[in-house]
Amino acid sequence: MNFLSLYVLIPLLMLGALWACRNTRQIRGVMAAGSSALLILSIALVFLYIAGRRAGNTDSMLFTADTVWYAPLNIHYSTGVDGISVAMLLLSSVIVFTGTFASWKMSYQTKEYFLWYSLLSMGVFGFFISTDLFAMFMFYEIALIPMYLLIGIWGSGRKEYSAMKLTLMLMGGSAFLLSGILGIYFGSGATTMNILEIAGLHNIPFDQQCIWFPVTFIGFGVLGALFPFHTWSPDGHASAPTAVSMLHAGVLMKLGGYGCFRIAMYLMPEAAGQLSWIFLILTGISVIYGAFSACVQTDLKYINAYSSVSHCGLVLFALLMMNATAATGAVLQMLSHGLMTALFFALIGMIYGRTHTRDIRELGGLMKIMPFLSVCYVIAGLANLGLPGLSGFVAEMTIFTGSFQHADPFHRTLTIIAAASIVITAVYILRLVGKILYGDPVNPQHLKLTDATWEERLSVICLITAVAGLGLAPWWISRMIGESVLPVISQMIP
Amino acid sequence: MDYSQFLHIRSEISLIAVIMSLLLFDLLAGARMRKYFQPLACLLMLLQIGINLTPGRSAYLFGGMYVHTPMMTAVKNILTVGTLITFLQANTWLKREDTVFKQGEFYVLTLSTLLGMYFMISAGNFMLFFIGLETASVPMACLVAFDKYRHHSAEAGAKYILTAMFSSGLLLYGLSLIYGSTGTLYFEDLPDKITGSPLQIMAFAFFFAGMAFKISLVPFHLWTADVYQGAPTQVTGYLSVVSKGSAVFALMTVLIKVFAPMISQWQHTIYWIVIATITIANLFALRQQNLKRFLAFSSISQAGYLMLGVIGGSAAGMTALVYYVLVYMAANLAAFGVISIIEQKSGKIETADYNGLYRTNPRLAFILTLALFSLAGIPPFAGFFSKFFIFMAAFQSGFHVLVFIALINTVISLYYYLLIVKAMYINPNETPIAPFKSDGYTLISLVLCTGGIVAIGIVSAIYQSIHALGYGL
Amino acid sequence: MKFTIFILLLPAFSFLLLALAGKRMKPAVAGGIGTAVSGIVTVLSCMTAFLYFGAPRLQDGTHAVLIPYNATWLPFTETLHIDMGILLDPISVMMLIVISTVSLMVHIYSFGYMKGEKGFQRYYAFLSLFTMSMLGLVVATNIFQMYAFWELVGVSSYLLIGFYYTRPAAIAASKKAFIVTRFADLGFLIGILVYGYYAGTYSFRPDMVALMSGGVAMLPLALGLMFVGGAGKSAMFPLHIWLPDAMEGPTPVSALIHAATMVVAGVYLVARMFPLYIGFAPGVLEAIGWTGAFTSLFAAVIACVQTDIKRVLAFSTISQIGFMITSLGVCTSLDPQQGGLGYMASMFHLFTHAMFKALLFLGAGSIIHAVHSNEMSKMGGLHKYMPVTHIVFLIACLSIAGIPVFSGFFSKDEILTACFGYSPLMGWFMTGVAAITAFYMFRLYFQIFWGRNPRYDHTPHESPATMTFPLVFLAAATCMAGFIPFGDFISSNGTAYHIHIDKITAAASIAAALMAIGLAALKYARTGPILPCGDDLPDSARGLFPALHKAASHRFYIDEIYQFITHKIIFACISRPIAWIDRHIVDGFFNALGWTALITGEEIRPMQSGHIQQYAIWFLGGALAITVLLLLI
Amino acid sequence: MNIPMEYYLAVSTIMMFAGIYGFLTRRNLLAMLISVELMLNSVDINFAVFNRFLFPGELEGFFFTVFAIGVSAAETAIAIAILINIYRNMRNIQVENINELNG
Repeated sequence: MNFLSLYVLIPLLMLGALWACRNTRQIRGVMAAGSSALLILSIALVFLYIAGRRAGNTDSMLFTADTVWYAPLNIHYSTGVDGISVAMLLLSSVIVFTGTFASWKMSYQTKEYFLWYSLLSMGVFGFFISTDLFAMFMFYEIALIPMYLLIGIWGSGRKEYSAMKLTLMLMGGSAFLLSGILGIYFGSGATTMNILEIAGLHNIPFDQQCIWFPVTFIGFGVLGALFPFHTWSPDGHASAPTAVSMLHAGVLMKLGGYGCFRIAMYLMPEAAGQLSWIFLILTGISVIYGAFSACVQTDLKYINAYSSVSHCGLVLFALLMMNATAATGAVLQMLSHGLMTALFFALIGMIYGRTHTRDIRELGGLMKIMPFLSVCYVIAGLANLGLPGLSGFVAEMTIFTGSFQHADPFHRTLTIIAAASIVITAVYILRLVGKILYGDPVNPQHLKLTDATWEERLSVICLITAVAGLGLAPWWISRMIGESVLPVISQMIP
Repeated sequence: MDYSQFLHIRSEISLIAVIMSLLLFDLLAGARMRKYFQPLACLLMLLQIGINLTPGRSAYLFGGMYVHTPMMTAVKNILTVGTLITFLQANTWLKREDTVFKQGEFYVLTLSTLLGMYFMISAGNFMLFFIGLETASVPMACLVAFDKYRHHSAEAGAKYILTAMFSSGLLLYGLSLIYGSTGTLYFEDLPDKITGSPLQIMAFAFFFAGMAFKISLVPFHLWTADVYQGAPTQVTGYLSVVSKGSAVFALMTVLIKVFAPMISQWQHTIYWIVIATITIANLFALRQQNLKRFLAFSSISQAGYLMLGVIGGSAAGMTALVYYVLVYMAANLAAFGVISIIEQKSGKIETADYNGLYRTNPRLAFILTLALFSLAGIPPFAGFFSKFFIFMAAFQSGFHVLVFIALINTVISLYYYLLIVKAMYINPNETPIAPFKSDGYTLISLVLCTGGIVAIGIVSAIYQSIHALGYGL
Repeated sequence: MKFTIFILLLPAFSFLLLALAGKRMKPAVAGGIGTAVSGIVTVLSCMTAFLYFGAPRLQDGTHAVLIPYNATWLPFTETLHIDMGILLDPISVMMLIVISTVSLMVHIYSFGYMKGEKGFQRYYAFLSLFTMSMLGLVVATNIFQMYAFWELVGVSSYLLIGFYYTRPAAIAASKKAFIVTRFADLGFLIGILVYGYYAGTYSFRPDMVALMSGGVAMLPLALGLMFVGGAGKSAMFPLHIWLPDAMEGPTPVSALIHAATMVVAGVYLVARMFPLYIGFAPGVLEAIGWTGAFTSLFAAVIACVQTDIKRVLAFSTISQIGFMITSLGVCTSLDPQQGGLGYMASMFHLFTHAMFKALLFLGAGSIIHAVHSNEMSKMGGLHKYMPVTHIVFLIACLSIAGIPVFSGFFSKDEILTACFGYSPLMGWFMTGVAAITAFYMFRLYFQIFWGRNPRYDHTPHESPATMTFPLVFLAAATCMAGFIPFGDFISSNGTAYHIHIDKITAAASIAAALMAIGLAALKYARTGPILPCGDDLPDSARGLFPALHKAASHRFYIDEIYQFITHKIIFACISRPIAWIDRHIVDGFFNALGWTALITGEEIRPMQSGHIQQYAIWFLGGALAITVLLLLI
Repeated sequence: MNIPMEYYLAVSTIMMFAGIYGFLTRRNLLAMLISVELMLNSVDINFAVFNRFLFPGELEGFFFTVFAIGVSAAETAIAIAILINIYRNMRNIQVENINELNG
């Protein structure tokens, strides 16, 4: 165990402290302190990591530590980070931090809400720091189940249905995933569960890979909104409370992409090469299909959820292109999509909290009523459609450039189709912005509403800063990720 | 004769001593002393656990009639802990007017079944095995029919005893065929003579059916739900955990020891039975309103998962199986503990009655949630680990598709477990169950179970100590 | 040349400052900061031009290409990366002058025009953003940097068109502008990707080694796709539809973005890639030329029948950009003496057009400011009320009509010469379009300043000095720009080229223009009886070609076609079905799985009948089934 | 006279299946109990016969029979106790009446 375990310990401490809390003020104090601590830890980690690389450390993972857990089954609690996980940890802590402030005013069963919230974040962090198949899977599932209660209790709309559907579909995915993990473990000779060691062994027979790769990929793909397993996402996001949507779309869906890359593709590169075309078609469909679906939705959250389907499809799409540039783009896209979709959901939550409707037909002229939120919404929209200077551009361009390095017509066509999504994205984003922000207020009741409060501003500004920071100065993070995808990519290119 | 052999059966002897002392206490204690019945029983159980924990070594006793291995002692100990927890939970129920005068019978009958299980597990001969099995099941019928003024209890008792007799008739018939084709009933000698002839196949099928009845595998499970529903809740808990666990372990030892030459046959059988059990039980559980009935189907599907540990016939499978039984015991007894205390205090047992429970009785609701999550296999609770390990064991033996089907079924099971969670946390209710205080014994049992649910998985020492016991045949 | 970085940084800084301060800053302060920054940028640009062109030429007679800054911004692969930097060559320096000057004028002008508007600070913030992006676009050192700023100008255009965000027309127009150009940019992006792959770099000079290994055949495709992006920004047919609608923005914005600077980005793009077009894709270049020619005619015809003065100007812009594009397209070699003249002519026209078209728009703004309407029918006889505006507007009209002395004559003459050099057909065609240009411009001029004199609600009056100063400045520029020895600075191969007027071409075009002006005067200059406001003008063209007139006033139904494609096909036939399929088939499948389980669970409950004997039958059946199973295997 | 083993086995098999048949068809719980007893007794016969004819030197089968008889007696005792209880609760012991627990 090393300092990376703080990522699990801090949420654990938060759980304990929340348990002891007596009133809302204490709860808020604990959450603010805990999430800030996580954010500071992540920022420190970024610096430590970069310093470690500067110092010439060329291991594929830094800060590795290993504690034997279940010796007979080769299950260890082993941790380590590379550029990708550092980026994901940063993303997660930013979103946990902002999500805390976005749900600052939570009044119904506050303590329970934050308990589950902290448990969820523990799962997320644990997943990203782990390098052991079992531990990863465990943290993955820890992150899934609080979702049921968070949506079911604190959600809105058809919350029970959505929560159940989301949980069951994701658990269905994890059924695939578990099979895949077992397949990998036994396929590689059942000597270790450590990803790095399995990758080092590189001994899973090809015919077994051809079974376990699709299984694992679908397992993670369900969470990564792979067509046609994405249908939990619109309902789930629509019903979830603000911070949960943020965390779910912002971080949890990234678990899917990260897992596909780190487990499915890293450990079974030959099968990935052989079978990528199937999933490329599916993800290609996701990209376009999500974007088109978003065009005609009338619920703000549904629009964003379909947009997430499209963008997360792009993540998997890029990963399957299997070259360093596209993979870097995929990670950047995870980062970028995580931040901007969290921003979106935060804003939608804040608007919904005031107007009590998310139907775009009942909204209008919000720019006049709540200028701060509206401007931020426009910024989020622009980030979503890939405006240079914001994060979306960086990620998408890296993906398209990377994808275009394949010269065959199949990959080319798919790349062009995927690139077409940026136009459709523009269509639905502008439709939305034009409809709800511009124009005159449609509902006179809305004129009384107020603009954002300080904690909402804090949360939103924090996210915008991250989106713009990534968009304006992408080189360092792109390099950091680019170095880290190489070990994985080099496995795939014989 | 070497009398030191009796030292190796000290578990059974001490258990008999416990039974005898409780009988005597029941007989002799005055009215004022009777209120100490429960503490006494629990203390004696603790003593029994202590005796079980004394280190021993593997031994073949009494000419191979009785086998003793550390693994078996561990299993017995797990069952004993389960019994202790059941005793703790029985407090409120046994204080009831119609049961208070016969609480001695409850302890003695329960311990008699436990004794039967001890023998069944340690049997080295089909005769001892059969006697253990019957000792375990005959008093169980009395326990099921314990609430004799309650119509449902009597009906459940009748169903249990009649189907049990029917199944033991068939099991015995199978045993007689085995005896006829081999000429011996000693486990040691049997494998050499088992050839897989049609007669032996038929014998195996009948024997297996009889055991499957105890474990309640589909299609031999039909009594389960009715009996679980009708029996007093404590007995149901005991039946679903201790009785089932012992039967699975005993079946595994017999399959490995006796039917080793027929391994492909019984793997085939279990393969289909597991699929049928998990799927059908899950489908049934989906629509249950009565919580005891619901838990009955849940326990049937859990039995299917238990069989995943058996199917490989490997050391990993056995370790995973014992571990699974332990974890399952903690979770299921926690669930039954909550349900029984609520039933005793409010008389409500339907899912709909649990709506809004979290508002009135948050602690109980929380414990039940943990228990259900553990049963569903959600980390970080122990159920996740036990499920993972048992899947791993089955997977290792090459049953990939079976594991996958079982995994898909966990999704269905998650659905119905979540229905209960949903009822407690989400569903609105005008008249939720009123807040109440639980008695101290129940609280202790629930704390024990909750501790188990949380700790058994994360603390790897427990699994490793079971693993260290080895194959344990 | 290190100071050039401030040309980009200052507007960026000003944008951030104004955007973050928002309403906390007084409008005057915000405007002051924006204008001051713009002024500094203009000074810096002029300094850059002075230093750049003042520096001695290289031995081959060209100006050195300077790259004072270049740093990798986003690495992709070893060879492919987006750099951010500053590239100075003749055309980028020229563009710096154009953009900063017009921008400064618009900044000053807006003080008067936007006075008292809500969101004054926001307006200046957006102007700064636009200025920064446009400057970044022209100094881009590589095609991807260009694309990035290209997108940014698109967004600032979107924001400025939608400045009056409560007006539905403005919202729709901004959306349309963004989406249409975005669609075109998709072509640009794919073009860039193709280019990057085969040329092995995103810089403007392809890696010849990489290119020769199989990429030459793909380069025309890449360049053609890039032109699609250019066509979108520069409103070439059929992607022109957004530009007329974009006039919903404030008029100074139209002057800056939709007349002088952003819309010529497509021209600039082709000019930037010109060596590649000539070297590898002459066929594409020809197609570009014809596209430009057709667009210029098409837009000119529509301009003749529009009644909104800004729309007339918008179509006139499209038509003039068509001239520039044509001029580039007719080039056949890099040598300005032999078929490369069009390059210089195009840039020259870009320069002069920026001045006079900005002038026209600002003048129109001044008129609208006075009359409070865009409709020509509500104007007339304004020469009495607005003398300054009248004079400068006339200058601009003469310039665009190609009357000598004014700058438009010189540049247009070069274009026509280049067209004649390409083919007589193209030459006469463009001369005809030039004549139509003169006609509709003077139709506009006469209807506004002469003609009938409608009853005004309040007497129009001349605009304040903040507005007239830019007008006068630009008018002066329009008068003098033609005498700049443009060819000395810019030519297709970089060497000095001395402009000489081709007398026959000039005579023909002047004659045609004069005839057209005469016709317009005949038709529209009559001082008739004063009619009540709102009456449609009698338009004799309608009598001559009723079908053509109707089609032209409906802009040849292109908008309707787009409307049909977007709403009827994309929304109704793709998006809605997909959304339906998602909810009912894909999602329905998973729901059906759940329902099947639930229904099966309900249906099999009779199996659990409660009858012991039935249980026993199952039991026996199970045992027998196992026996049979085991016996069979 | 030596009766061959098959004769005994035939009897025991017939008893077994008669017991099963009775269990499945009788409507009275007591009759069902008797049928089960038939099944158990057929097993006893089996054990004794196998021991006597196939493995004459040993006593395992006989012992098993003895124990089985004891066990079945215990079972019957319990069963009858429960049936009496049923009778007390429902006033009859028809098998159709004990199906309240179902589904």
